[in-house]
Amino acid sequence: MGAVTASIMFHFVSPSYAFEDGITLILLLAATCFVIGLHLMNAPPTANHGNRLSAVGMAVAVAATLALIAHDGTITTTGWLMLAVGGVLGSGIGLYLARSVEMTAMPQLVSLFNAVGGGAAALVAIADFVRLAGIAGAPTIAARISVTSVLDVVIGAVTLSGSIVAAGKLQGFIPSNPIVIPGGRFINLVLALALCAGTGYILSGANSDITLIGIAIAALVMGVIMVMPIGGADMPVVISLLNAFTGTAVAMAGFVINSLGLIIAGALVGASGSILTKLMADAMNRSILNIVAGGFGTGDTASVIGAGATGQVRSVGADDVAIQLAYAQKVIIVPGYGLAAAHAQHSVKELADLLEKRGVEVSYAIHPVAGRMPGHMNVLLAEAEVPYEELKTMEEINPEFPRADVALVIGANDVTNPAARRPGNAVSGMPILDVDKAKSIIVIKRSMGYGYAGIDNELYTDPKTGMFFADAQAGLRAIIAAVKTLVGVD
Amino acid sequence: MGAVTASIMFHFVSPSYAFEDGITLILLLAATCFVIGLHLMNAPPTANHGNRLSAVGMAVAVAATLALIAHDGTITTTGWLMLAVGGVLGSGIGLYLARSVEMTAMPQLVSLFNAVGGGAAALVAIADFVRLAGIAGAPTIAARISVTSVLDVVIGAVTLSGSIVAAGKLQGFIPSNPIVIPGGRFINLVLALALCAGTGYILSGANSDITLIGIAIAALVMGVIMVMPIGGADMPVVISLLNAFTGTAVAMAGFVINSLGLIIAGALVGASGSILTKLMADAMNRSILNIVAGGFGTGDTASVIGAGATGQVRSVGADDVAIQLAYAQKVIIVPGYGLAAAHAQHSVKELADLLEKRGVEVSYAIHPVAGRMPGHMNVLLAEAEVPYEELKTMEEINPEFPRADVALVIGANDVTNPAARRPGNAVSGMPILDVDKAKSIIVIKRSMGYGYAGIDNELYTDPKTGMFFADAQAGLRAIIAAVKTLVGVD
Amino acid sequence: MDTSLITDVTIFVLSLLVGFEVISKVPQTLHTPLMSAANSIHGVVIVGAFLIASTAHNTVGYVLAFIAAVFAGMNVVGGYAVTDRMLQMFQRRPAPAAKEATEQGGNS
Amino acid sequence: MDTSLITDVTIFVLSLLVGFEVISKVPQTLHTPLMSAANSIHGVVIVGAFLIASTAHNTVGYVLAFIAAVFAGMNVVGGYAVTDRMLQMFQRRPAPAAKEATEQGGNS
Ligand SMILES: NC(=O)c1ccc[n+]([C@@H]2O[C@H](COP(=O)([O-])OP(=O)(O)OC[C@H]3O[C@@H](n4cnc5c(N)ncnc54)[C@H](OP(=O)(O)O)[C@@H]3O)[C@@H](O)[C@H]2O)c1
Ligand SMILES: NC(=O)c1ccc[n+]([C@@H]2O[C@H](COP(=O)([O-])OP(=O)(O)OC[C@H]3O[C@@H](n4cnc5c(N)ncnc54)[C@H](OP(=O)(O)O)[C@@H]3O)[C@@H](O)[C@H]2O)c1
Repeated sequence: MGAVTASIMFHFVSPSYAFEDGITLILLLAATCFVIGLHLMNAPPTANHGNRLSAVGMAVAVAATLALIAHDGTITTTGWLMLAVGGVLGSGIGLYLARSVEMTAMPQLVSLFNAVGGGAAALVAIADFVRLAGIAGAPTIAARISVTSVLDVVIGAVTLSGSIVAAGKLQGFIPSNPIVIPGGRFINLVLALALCAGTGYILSGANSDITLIGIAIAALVMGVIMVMPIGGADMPVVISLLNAFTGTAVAMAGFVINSLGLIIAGALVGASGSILTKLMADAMNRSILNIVAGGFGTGDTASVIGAGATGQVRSVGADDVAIQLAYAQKVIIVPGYGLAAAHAQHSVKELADLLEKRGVEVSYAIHPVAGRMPGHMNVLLAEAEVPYEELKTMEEINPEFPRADVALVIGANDVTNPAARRPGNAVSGMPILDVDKAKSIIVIKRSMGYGYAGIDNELYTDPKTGMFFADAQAGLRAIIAAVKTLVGVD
Repeated sequence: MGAVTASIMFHFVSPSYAFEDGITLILLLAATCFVIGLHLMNAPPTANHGNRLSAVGMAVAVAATLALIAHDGTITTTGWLMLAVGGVLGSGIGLYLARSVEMTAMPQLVSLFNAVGGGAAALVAIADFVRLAGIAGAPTIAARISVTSVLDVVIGAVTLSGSIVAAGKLQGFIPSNPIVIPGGRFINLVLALALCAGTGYILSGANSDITLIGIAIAALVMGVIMVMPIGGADMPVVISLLNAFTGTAVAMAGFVINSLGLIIAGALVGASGSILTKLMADAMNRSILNIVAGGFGTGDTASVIGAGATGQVRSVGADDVAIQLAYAQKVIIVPGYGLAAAHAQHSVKELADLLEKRGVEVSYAIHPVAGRMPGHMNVLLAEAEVPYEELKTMEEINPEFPRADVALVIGANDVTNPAARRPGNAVSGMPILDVDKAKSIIVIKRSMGYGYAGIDNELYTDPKTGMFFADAQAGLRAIIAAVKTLVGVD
Repeated sequence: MDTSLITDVTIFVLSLLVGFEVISKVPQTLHTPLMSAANSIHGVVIVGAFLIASTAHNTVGYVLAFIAAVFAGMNVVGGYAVTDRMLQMFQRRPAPAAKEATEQGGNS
Repeated sequence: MDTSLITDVTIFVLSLLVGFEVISKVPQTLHTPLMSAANSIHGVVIVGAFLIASTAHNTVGYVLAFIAAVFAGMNVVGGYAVTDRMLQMFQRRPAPAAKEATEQGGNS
């Protein structure tokens, strides 16, 4: 326990225990709010309350911390200024981005927020370390502090750069296909060795803040090298994993500055984030290791099937589609990433309304990994006010396809690819929507282009299938117009 | 924190922190085993592993504690003797009872183990308090210790006596019907006041161990008064509640003797036990408050319906039953408490085998609260090696009753009572097995006696129903013999 | 080890949260075994009973420690044994001799 | 308040257990909002950023604290706001005007 005693001397807290104990209890209350909040978020009806409760807990934690700082009295006026201006500025940016971003860009925004969270966690350790190291004649920083500082900095920095790359891939300013960095493995090895050396040096008792910053830079590079070779399709899982990383980094920051609140909330996110990552990977039929190893959906995989499969394609026009839909009994709409990319969610709702007015039974087949993030289609269609009850899960809707007159596939590709039923290709084993069982099929997409897995889709060459080549938004508008003109809805 | 400093002086632990820290970590590991064990127990296939893992954790915790005590060196030889002889003796008794008890008596055994657990928790606080109070010239015992001591003693003592009464009601040496103690409310009030006074006296700084023992005695009486008015049918929920109590008492004991292991494991049981109690009460369609308020199934309730309903009863013999069963296509067996009471699980299995050999389709309808504890019928029939797949839950089996040629009700009563579908009686609102929808019904029971709710069952006067008045065991043996003789199975 | 009251309370609260969350949608079949399992876990009070014995230095102390040890021993060993016995019932048995009679038992 | 390493570790482990248990069978629809919610919770690092600001006494310290505060502020406020926006999608809307068109929409 000698280590602890040493660290006490250099710690920033005042000895006024009673007040502090009160603050700790309040932080514990806040953490309890986080837990109950997450619990409530396990089910749709209570999810909203859960998030609000969690936010209340956060507000309480921040207020308590401000009270503690004021009570402590060690803060300088400049310190207050940094804290206030920084906090307000950051909050403003966060709020603006959160409010203004398009629905389809949410995953990359979450990734960005995660990046800065990891960065903040790393900075906390760096700032504390720099401060401790700067105290003249200070004894060696206790192992307890230095070990957790290094962990915090490494995890936080990897998260910072890795999450930015992930966001970039989703946003498109970094190519989303797997980018294998030449010599990546070698660079990683060198960096890892450098990290170990630096850590050893710090643990040997050198209060070297430069070394810690060097470690941070090495970790930043590692984050980039880690995420670059992973394909964009796997990004949501990667973001979730990095989210769990940040939680862990925050917990480490809690060890560094001796804050139970940070330890609890950080560990909570570290663990729940890991479980969530596993659930997400399971839903995509992938293993986390497999994803992090990277390379899914490379050009290689595409060429395996991409060769000869292209058979006869039947191309159809808006009028054909309109008539087919208007005289159907039962239409199942299969939305995919293309719907999101074209922002066509409102149009699809309008078309569905039109059809329902004519007495057509319309439902939506939601594949768990359609789009680019789990729940993507739900979020999107909910935005367009599609009734929750019309959204059917894969398990619910698959038995209904044989009874559907038309399956209307809008910008979906991989999730409908019958190749998934065969082994040996990039989508093998993924559960798919049984679109090919419908009586007839219409596919709206711009070209014969590939989906995320980068392989051909035999559905498109099925004799029952009509391809309507158009941007999802433009195509739907054309169909709506055609339905109105030709069939003459009141 | 002054309180803590004071308590440190009188604490039994040595200042050798490193060793102790190691022990604390081992206890934390043990607690983690408990958590993972409980987690695994949420599903049947892993439940067994869960319990074993938990047991391993416990063994580790005990070993670590023995190591700590040996390392501390403050224990006397007599102390070792008490510890060893007491531990071995208790373990032996526990093991013997656990091995030898009949399946149907398990709930009362769990209640007994719970009672002694609560007793042990109370004794820990009492012993520690007596010891501290006995140190000559000792300062006032810290509020932190005395508050938790009182809580531990009160909760532990209530559990001790309450659980024994609960066990007694299930075992039958205390009448299982609700016993309203004359003036119970008044006695409770007096006891509560006495408790408060005693607590106040102790908190005022009097190191009075006599007062603490007085509090224990008052709590013991309260436990009896609390459980006596509750009907035997509600006992499983009460046992589960008292189980959660013991957990809390153990956590309090952890505060008293400053053992993180006890705090963690105790709180774990306190919380998970509460959730479990709620789940159990929900399954019985009762609220916990309602149960603790008591009086369910009193004579009053019985007389409401018990009056005129008794219509014509058709009595049948073993041969009738045998022929009906042997020539049926589909038989649904409805086991109830009487099957357990008569230990007839093996006979029912034998009869089912006999029928299945003849090609009759046999399944078992398991009502969630059939018998005297949740899962009672499953445990019982599993003991007789009835295949798990033949046990159908209420939801699964209810739609099948109309297709059943014979519903064979063995010692079940309340769970088949159609009166539950009407309001205004003791079983109103309880979901029931739709036995009355079967093509014909046979009921094996000894008399027209009531079930736990103490009311008439209209099923018995249904024209489709044949009553075979016999002890379940004897009746089944007679039917088996009759099937063999009359129908002549090879 | 003496921990501060505040950390003890923190640990208590966190353990409560773990307890609340660990029990999710248990099938009713498992209610009794689960109750029994929780019952065995609070048998950890045996640790307390042992520590009490380690500080006892007079007759009253010895007697109390002895009774506590007996009680806790019953709780913990009996608890695990009885739970185990209940759970044995859920095990898939590897087709014992007694199974022969149910050969045509359909889905067994 | 300075707590001992051992209690910190205990609290860390217990919080991990809570985290593991609190996420149970979430419907896939909620995966993204839940990820976003967890993301907001680690925004609690803002507490750390503030404490760092409270001990900063030179330029380097101020700059680091400032950046940390900006980052953490973005994380926490943006995180909750974006999660809230996602979850708004799941709310039953009280039949707005736009609903008129779906009158015969069956089960809506
Ligand atoms: N949801 C998740 O959590 C998640 C996460 C990571 C990866 N993934 C992966 O993403 C894939 C999702 O499958 P998916 O069927 O939804 O999508 P997809 O297989 O990626 O196919 C999307 C299709 O939409 C078309 N498209 C693009 N922009 C369009 C526009 N503006 N208008 C019309 N069409 C457009 C594209 O074809 P054209 O270029 O010919 O138009 C493309 O073939 C799966 O492989 C899944 O594993 C999902
Ligand atoms: N499972 C639980 O968790 C639980 C817990 C608490 C309360 N309860 C309550 O217990 C009741 C359970 O319903 P149930 O239908 O299983 O049982 P029940 O309603 O209590 O009826 C049992 C019947 O079995 C007959 N019986 C007793 N000994 C017998 C023997 N040796 N041979 C043949 N028959 C015998 C009795 O009639 P005779 O005397 O005429 O033979 C009695 O009517 C419900 O009211 C439930 O709410 C259940």
